[in-house]
Amino acid sequence: MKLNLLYFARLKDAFGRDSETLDSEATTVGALLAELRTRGDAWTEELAEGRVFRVALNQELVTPDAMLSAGDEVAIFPPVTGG
Amino acid sequence: MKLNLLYFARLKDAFGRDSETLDSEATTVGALLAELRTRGDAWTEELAEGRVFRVALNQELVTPDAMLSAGDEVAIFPPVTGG
Amino acid sequence: MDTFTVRVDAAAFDAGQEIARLSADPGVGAVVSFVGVVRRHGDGDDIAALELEHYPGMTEKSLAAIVAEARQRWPLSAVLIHHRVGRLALGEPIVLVVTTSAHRAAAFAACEFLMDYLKTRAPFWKKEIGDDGRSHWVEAKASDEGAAGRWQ
Amino acid sequence: MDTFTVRVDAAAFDAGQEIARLSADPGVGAVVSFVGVVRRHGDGDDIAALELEHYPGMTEKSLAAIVAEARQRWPLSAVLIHHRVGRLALGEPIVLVVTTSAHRAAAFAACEFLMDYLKTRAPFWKKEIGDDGRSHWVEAKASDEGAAGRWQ
Repeated sequence: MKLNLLYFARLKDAFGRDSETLDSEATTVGALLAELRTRGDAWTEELAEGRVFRVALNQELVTPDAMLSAGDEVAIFPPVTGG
Repeated sequence: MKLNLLYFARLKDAFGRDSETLDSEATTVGALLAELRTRGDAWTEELAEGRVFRVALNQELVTPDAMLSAGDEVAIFPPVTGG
Repeated sequence: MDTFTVRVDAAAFDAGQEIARLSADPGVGAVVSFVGVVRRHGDGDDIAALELEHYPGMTEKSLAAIVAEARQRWPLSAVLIHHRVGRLALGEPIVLVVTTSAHRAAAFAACEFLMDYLKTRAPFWKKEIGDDGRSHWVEAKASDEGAAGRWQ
Repeated sequence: MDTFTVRVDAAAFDAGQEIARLSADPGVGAVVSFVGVVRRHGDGDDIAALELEHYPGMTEKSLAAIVAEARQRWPLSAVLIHHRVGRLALGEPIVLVVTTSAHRAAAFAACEFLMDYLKTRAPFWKKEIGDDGRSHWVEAKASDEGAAGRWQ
């Protein structure tokens, strides 16, 4: 199924892109992260277990057990630093 | 000795004056209040024990045991309501 | 530049201009301000205006002292207190307090601390004037006394 | 009149004008505002500018949700959040939060609550740009995470 991925701030720079459309078999956010880690380099490093980053599914913060559906918007970004 | 008395807000209205110079033998704020109470009417009523008012001696809040000296400025006023 | 200022007078203030002025310090990251306004419902209903009285001399002295205390408690870059006196109509600003600091926690805490003091300790008194022209002195509120007690 | 407003854009704001506008409600007695400013010393020293990035859509949605939560917690007459994005030079304002209420306690608490949220939950990211042109993304601070935890 197709997923719309978004990256922000330091992760956007590290991955060299701000968005992509991915055809994935992952059914959870955790599985999607595991798939992305297999790309190696910055993907493996930045998304490693124990690294601090956030995932929003359709613009709501979620944990790795969140379920994915076709067409979902999945954003991956560092802890926020606004205000 | 001469004391400069000041009254503010509701007490100024009740006493019909905002200031006066008083020649008094009172050596403490408490004794001065007792002397003013003997004037009767609003003085007796407003300065009665148990009524809530404040006394500032030379512009610092004090309790009735504060000692008086010649030329002191003694202000009597209701609890403040600023801001 | 005057960074710690107390003003007590009848003049209006320009909150935006004061905030901009006190933001100009490159060490400042947080600017907190409080504006108190004459509102419709006070002790009584349908207020047309307030009359603000103060104790000249003691007011300025006590405000300077509380600003000094705030500077002891928090790392502040600037404080402005401007308290108006005289007759103020419905909707008019009564008091402006601006505090600035590198970080927001100090600026918030100091601004609230100063307002609690202004409400409970500084020698100001409000008279409410109704639509019908009748007036009465506002009574001190127990809740305000409690708020100041928090800081002791 | 828009009394509960969230704006996220590059435009500057006029804090004084917003305070005056939100003071005009006759039920309002207290107006608290926070202005965040680009300061000289951030994670690194000698900052010349910040670059503010956000997540369009999620930002507005999450800010509207936190304003709704603030209204549940406190009796507020108005809230304005204006967060700027894009490049902001040293001394420029980044964010304005204004809260109004009949009484000061609610206005202070809500303004600080909203700022804690903005610093720790809303999807904004700051990049610091130094005098030498070098830049780096600001790391989240443990103290900010702690401040938001207070409200949970």
